Amino acid sequence: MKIDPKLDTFPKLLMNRKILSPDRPAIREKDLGIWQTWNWAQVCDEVRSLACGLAAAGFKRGDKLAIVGDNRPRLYWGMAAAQCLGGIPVPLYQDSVVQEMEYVINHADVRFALVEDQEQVDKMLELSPKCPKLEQIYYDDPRGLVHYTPKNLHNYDYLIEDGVKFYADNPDYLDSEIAKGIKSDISVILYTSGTTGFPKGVILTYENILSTVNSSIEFDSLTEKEECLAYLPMAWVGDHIFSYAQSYVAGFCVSCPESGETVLHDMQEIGPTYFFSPPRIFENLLTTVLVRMEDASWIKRKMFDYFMNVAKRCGVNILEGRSVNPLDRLLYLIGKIVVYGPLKNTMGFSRMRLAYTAGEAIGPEIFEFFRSLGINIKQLYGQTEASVYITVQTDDNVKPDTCGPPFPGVEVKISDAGEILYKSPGVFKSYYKNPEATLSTRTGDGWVFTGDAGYFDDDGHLKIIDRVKDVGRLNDGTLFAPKFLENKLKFFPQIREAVTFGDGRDYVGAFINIDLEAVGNWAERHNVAYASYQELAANPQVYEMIRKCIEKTNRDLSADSEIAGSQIKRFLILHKELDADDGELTRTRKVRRRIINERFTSLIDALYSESSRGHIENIVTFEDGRKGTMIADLEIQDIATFDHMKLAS
Amino acid sequence: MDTATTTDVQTYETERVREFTNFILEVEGIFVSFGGVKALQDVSFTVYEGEIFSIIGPNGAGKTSMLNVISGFYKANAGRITYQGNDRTKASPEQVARMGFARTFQNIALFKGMSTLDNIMTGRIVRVKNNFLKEAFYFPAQPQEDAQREYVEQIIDFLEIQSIRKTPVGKLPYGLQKRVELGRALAMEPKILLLDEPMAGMNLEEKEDMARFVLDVNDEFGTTVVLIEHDMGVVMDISDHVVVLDHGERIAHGVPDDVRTNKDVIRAYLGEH
Amino acid sequence: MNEKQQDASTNGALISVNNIEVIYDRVILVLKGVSLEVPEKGIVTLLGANGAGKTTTLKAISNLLRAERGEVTKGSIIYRGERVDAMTPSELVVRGVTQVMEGRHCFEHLTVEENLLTGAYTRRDGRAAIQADLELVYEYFPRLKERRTGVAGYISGGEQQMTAVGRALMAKPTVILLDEPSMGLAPTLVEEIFEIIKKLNENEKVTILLAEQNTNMALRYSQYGYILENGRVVMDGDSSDLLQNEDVKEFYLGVSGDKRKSFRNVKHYRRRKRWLT
Amino acid sequence: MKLRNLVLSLVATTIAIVPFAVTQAQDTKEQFFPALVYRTGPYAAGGSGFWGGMEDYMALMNLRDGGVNGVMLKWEECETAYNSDRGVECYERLKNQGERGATVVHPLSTGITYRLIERATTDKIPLISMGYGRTDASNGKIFPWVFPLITNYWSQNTAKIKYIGMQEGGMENLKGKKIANLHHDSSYGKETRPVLEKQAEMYGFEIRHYPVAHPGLDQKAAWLDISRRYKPDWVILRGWGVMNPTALKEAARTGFSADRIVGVWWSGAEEDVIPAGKAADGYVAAGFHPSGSDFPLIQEILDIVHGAGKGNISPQRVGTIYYNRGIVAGIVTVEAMRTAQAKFGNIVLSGEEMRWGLENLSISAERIAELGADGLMAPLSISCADHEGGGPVKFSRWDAASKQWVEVTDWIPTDKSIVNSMIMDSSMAYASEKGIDPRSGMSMGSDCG
Amino acid sequence: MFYREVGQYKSSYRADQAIFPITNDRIGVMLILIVAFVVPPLSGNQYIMGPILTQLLVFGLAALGLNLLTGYAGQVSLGSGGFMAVGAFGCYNLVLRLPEIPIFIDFILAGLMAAAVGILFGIPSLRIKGFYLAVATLASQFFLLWIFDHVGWFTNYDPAGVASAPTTTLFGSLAEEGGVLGFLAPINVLVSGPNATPEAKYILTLSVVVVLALLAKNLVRGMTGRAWMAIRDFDIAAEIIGIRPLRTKLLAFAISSFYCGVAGALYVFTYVGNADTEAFDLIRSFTILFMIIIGGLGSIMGSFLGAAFIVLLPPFLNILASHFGEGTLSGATLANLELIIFGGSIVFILAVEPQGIARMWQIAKEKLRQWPFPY
Repeated sequence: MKIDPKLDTFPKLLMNRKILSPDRPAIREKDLGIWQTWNWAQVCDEVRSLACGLAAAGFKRGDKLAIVGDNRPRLYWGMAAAQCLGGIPVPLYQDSVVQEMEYVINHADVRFALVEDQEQVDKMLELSPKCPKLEQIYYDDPRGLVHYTPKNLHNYDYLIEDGVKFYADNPDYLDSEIAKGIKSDISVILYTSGTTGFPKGVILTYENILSTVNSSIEFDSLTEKEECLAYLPMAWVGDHIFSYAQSYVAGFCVSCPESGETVLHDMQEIGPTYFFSPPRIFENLLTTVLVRMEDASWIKRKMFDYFMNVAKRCGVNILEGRSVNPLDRLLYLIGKIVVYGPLKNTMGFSRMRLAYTAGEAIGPEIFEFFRSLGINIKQLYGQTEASVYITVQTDDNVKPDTCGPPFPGVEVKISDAGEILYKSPGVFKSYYKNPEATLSTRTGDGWVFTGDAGYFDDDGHLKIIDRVKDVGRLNDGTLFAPKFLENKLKFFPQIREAVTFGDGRDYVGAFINIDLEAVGNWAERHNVAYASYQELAANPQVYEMIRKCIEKTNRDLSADSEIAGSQIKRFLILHKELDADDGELTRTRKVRRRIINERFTSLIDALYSESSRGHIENIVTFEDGRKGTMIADLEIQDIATFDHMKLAS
Repeated sequence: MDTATTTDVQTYETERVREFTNFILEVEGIFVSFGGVKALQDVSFTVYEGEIFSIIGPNGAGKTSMLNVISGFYKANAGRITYQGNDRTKASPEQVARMGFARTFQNIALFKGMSTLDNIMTGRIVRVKNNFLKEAFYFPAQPQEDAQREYVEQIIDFLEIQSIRKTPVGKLPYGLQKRVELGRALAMEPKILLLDEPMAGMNLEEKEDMARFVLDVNDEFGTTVVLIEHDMGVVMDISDHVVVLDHGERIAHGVPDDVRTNKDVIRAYLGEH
Repeated sequence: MNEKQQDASTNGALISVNNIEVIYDRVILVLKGVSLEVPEKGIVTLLGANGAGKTTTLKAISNLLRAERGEVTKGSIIYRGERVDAMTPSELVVRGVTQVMEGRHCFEHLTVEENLLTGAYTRRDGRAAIQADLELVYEYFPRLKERRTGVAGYISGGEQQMTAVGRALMAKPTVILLDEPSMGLAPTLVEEIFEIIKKLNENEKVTILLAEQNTNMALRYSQYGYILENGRVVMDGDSSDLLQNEDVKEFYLGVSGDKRKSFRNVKHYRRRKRWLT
Repeated sequence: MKLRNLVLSLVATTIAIVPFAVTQAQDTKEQFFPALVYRTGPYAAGGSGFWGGMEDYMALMNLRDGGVNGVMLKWEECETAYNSDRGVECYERLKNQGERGATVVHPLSTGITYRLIERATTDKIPLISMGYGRTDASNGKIFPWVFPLITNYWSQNTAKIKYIGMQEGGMENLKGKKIANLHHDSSYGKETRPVLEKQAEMYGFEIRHYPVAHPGLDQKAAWLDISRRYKPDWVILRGWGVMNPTALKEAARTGFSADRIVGVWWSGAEEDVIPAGKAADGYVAAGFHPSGSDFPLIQEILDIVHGAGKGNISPQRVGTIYYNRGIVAGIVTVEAMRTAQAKFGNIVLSGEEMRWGLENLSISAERIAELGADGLMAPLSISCADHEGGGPVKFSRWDAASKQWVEVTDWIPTDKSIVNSMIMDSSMAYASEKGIDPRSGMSMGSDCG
Repeated sequence: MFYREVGQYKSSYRADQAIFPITNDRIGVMLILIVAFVVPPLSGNQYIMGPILTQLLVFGLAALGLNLLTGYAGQVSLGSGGFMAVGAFGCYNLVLRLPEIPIFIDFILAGLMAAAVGILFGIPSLRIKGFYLAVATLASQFFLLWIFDHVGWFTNYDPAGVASAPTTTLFGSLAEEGGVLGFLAPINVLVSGPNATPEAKYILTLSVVVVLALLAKNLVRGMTGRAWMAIRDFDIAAEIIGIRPLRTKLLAFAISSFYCGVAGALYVFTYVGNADTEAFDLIRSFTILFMIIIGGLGSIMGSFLGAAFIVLLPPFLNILASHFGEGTLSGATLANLELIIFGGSIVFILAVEPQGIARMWQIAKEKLRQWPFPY
């Protein structure tokens, strides 16, 4: 698809959509029981009114509009409206606590906020005394807000009303403002959650985003016929690119689910053709499939196992168009009718043309499972700072353990320390109000440090090992890549989260979080009584099960001389689930090692002592924000390790 | 699990300003008896338009009988009921419904064979102009049906029961059934909502939810709510006025704070509790 | 708490429910592995929200599930060391397990006394013994004696509840499974009923398994409690401990710190704490 | 009960249900007869008895003679349960079976006969309603495919009045007499009301009708009225199935003498009287054939068919009224077949050819004797205009002690003079309502004009 | 298993409330309809078209009528046979006396007559319920049949009380050659009487039944149906939300009787060709009640499934027996065996699924949708 170079901002693209494909659906939202749909013409008008409303309220070029809430059409329109006026949308994670929001709103000099509902309004009202620059708060859903009196709090409809009036009085104002926009303008500021310190505001210009988006549309031949589900946080660059930028450029329709709990069901209804997700969604889906199959009748289970084997044997080859013997092809066809098709149907994957997984490494088994079903799922390596795309797998050459070759227009190199660097038109302008960070991340000639360690394999595919700073060495000098080990462990459905230790130590130790759904289901089937996560985690049989998983990992590790030395010697199962609310994980569920090191010191020490038990006391946060103390006494077990030679013999 | 609460999330709290001017319902000197048993004796009270009004009293005090008289099920032996200034003492339940009264029952009176959606849709029957011939040919009736559906969806959204929209109500847990019944009543766009123990058999969390819904109905639709409830906490928190019955007689009538301290009430109802 | 549970299985509880799973209509999973113990002559209470599985648990024990298209698909229920899964409700009544259903369920066209006598239907020990027990019931429920000739459909809710409990007593039960005795009753009456339950337990040595919404009452009158959520036991402990537990206070007693929360100030988006997931 | 058998039969069923055009390759010539039997339901005795006789007779032909002139007889049963809808279903199921389709159909139920008249006419399959069915169908000009053979309800009724007249000492003595017509309240039961009324006018007796609702168990009120208030001289019992013994018992209870009750031939089987016990003693019923197994023909059947273990009914029931009615039906059917064969050759006959056989059927006394059925039936002659043949009626009295029917009259001829004009009126009314032109010419050289 | 529902999202209430919201179902039903309209006539098999399919359709329609009343509105009736008779004799007289009217309008008029009678006999439903109402409707059954038996006018004074369908054409006599509507003559096919082809009769019946079934579905999914179900499930609650009990019940009686009436007319005109009151006796009423109990109360499809069970299973067993049992068992034993199996399967169905075959089908469908998962 050729994009008109004059359309160099989203507002211009949007206005052009009204001419290009006014009647095609632009956005949908499951609301009041059906998929409410707006076509491009309606979206255009809505954004126009909204922008005029903002203008009437005094929103000026360069002003920031905070966007907080679940994926809602009106919030997306808010972004476009701000951009129309030369303003900058600043989407925030909707589940952030007040303190986190307060930081961003102050740091980004936000004057206006468009939020979803009472919950977010409450947060805004709570932080507003400490954020003097925040002037106006608008909300989408008036539920529960009847008696709210603050003068600067208004309904979205109020904004539109003002906008309509403003437009009648100043019919040319908006068009001229849109025309003023140029490609080097700031398009959006996205705050990265960051594993340490305060979040950083990544400034992306229209040029950054549009250049990568244009390449990506060409790369994957995206058309206006794609169906896409917007369910990831709006503050995340992935959602911004896939649900906003690409949609505006390619003209495809984005669907917003009813609520977080209904995503899977909504996905089944919509049947996206284009899908983006971090690996855990795929992991969860696979776990659900396996768990539910366990409860199926004997015949169905046998059939499932048989055809999954067939798929394992030939599914990927069929997907990638390689030659497959006719019998297998026939069996696969039958399997498609009785197993793969129905499975894809229940997962909502039937129409999937292209799926991406990124953010973390995905388990090869999980990856292969979906590919063998005939779903074209690919891996991508990207960053907010790069407007996502760094390396992407191509359709015909997909390897489960790499991230593919560099994306068109992106240069990638590996530093001497093993760190990955890249350079591309999508590279961010700077961190907002943080020149030091900008300097330390991007070199003068445009190379950006990713902080990830990796290397290119013989085919030129990038392989990520871990964060550069997290790759360490055991005392005997063996390479220790904690994330690599943890991912290997997390590929077992029973293990939800794992944290490994080893840098500067004699051997590798691990904390394990069991997967409550998978292990709970197992417990029910084996008549193991448990009343809580804690109790289940402490069960000796569960310990035995996890020990076997780790043993298997060790056996795998022993096959590779490079890492054979980093086999796991001791482990314990944590009494609580690691939680973003407690700061142990990031919002995207990455382990925060520093916090864990601080918080579980006593347990780590126990791992590296002779003791068979470890004691812990710590504070936890509940979902409603309250805190409590947890005390636990946990068992620590040793695991067998394997010699590199022994396996080879 | 050993946990301790340390802090609470601060939330924005609002003060509701309540001013009432018009009576919507006036109950005067109602007597009801069943074969010699006197259920209600000379009960009078008035309900303001837009308020939350509670009827409380011990079991057997005549609360439900009172509600049945208001909703037209029982005919009062004597007395008068005035609605918006008009005498409607003799109206039948169905007429009362069409006037703008909706009620829920203590023991849930849902249509068990129908889905949540259909149950709430039945509440729209009073508001529909379709006849069966139009419906049989579907298309003539369809715009109406869509409009009704949209209205009902707002209620479903309001009561947060989207996920059970198509579930047969017989399969729902008790708390949700109560919510669906409230939904059906709301679908009638009532002026007065009569709730017979909406929180009976609920735990605290569910009571909080239900209280929230009652408050929201009152706030957002301006519906007058007449409530029978046992939980004094709920009644005192959310009511604007309270009438207390005992053995079919009115023993107190007023704002919650006055009623709470009324000697008769304490003796008859609250006991030492 | 896990130790406590393991102990209970060895000390010969009267009823022990082991990890049962209940599916309704062949598709809806209601109980997802519930285990509990009821010691002889004890009062044990099941707490939890509506739909948590309290009633289902009681019905699983009394085997009334089948009537509602439910079945126990996993786990076992042991009463006096004997598996009762395959018995009919009436066989269980003969063995001393009687359930008082939620919502009272009196025969509304019969008088109070007739209602009570239906409870003795399975007994074979003669008219005199039954008459004696009838007097006993009246002793506990003097209100019923006053109303003995009243038709059950026209007595008050509290009296109906008493009739239902009295009827259960007429079967000379070892265990009464009591479902929501406080439902729809005024506070004084609730207190009265619980007092009677306590007396029954003390004087007649009747074991009681109680399902209640009224957490405060239930914990005050019972010795041990289980909290169910979403078809699982999420917490259990001695009732006195549970009463002091901060979470129970917060979520079941409505007391936060020392202050009672006002119903007016509950936010509708309020997210709830869940013990599981 | 082997699984394989079950599977095979399921397959066979499927084949049978779907395309009926599929016919088996046949080596032998087989004439096909649908058997619309009823072995269940309240009238099972009639259905099983009749078909027992008919099938035994056909079996005798096959076993003794190797078929009729070399054409084997083949039949297939279809259970109607005396239900009209199922009768239609059976008819449709079986009508195209066999090499040239169904030969003739004996519905053995007035209801089913009515349902089938138009269908058989369209399908060109003769419908034999021997002693039942639609009376005015005796007019072969209007009902070319329906054959109420031997004697129809109205004819029978005239014989009955004649019998009563005989008992009263002459028809002139009927004047002023009172007759009650106790009938099944159905189209079957109501059939004779017009003729009775006409005869009442003619002979000056009084007639009163007493309809009895199906199934006829409740006759108390009717009999009280008959015995206590109306006090008729005679009662005509036009019952069916369980109504018959009930009537006799009620009569006895109210003190009405059984020998003043004259039954029609659907009220005159052993099954109708035995349950009434002594109450039935002396009761007289009409018949177009007697009971008994002493006839040489029946002895031969017992010998050859039952002797070979191929009987279609328990031997105890051989010789009962219904059984013998089946034998007579067999004789008439086979003789018609022979008649047709004489014209068309010894081939498997089509329905049309069979009709020619029926319309030219003539069974003389000699032929009857030759068949070993002397006394079992009266001589019979059918024409294309007269599909009845006007056969005479015989009356028998039930002897409760010996449990036997005793013939009390010889063949009493029916009163064609009354019946014929009525048939003509009724059938012409039907023809005009339906827009049927009376047959004016006959195919295959018949004399109907 | 065959369900692929992904991507079938609804963006309007109309789509969401469609009769068959799932595309697969829609395609399936379309296919069934096409097959039903095309295959039997092409096969030319009279047996399949007549006693099998037409009978099924006629009784399915009657069962549907009763199901509207009993299954949806909760009013038990034993008068369906009587209402069928009203339709049958009403239509017979219309055709006989006013041959100008097109036959399908006769069907409607006959249905309206039945509806009027239905309203009359529905009046007691305001005060009585359940078994008592069943008994009251029983009276209508007896009364109506008595009238048709004893008032000769209804059967045009036929001596045996048999109403025999005259030869009729689709558009009536006015559409014959030279008539006012003569232009319709080429398509004015014979639809009843001896010379009407089985194909014409079958297709007419099928069309009438399909249209009426569709209308019934529309009714029950609209406010009318909801009002009925409300009355059925909880009459007091229904009244409290403003439903007028008498009006709602009488409407149910009227529409139910309308359907039964049309079924009765079809019985005479396109199925058997003639009828007397025996065809609509009490046993018929009971049979129709059995159909909806076995098929499933409150289900349009259940009415037809139940009719299929009651109407088709006996002949199927009979055919099975005649192939299987030939030569091994006596005819009487086989006949009784059929009855035993028939009765046994009724008990079996009701024991396995008291809510009838329709519910079984629904569960099976749900399983297929969840496939390969158990839930």
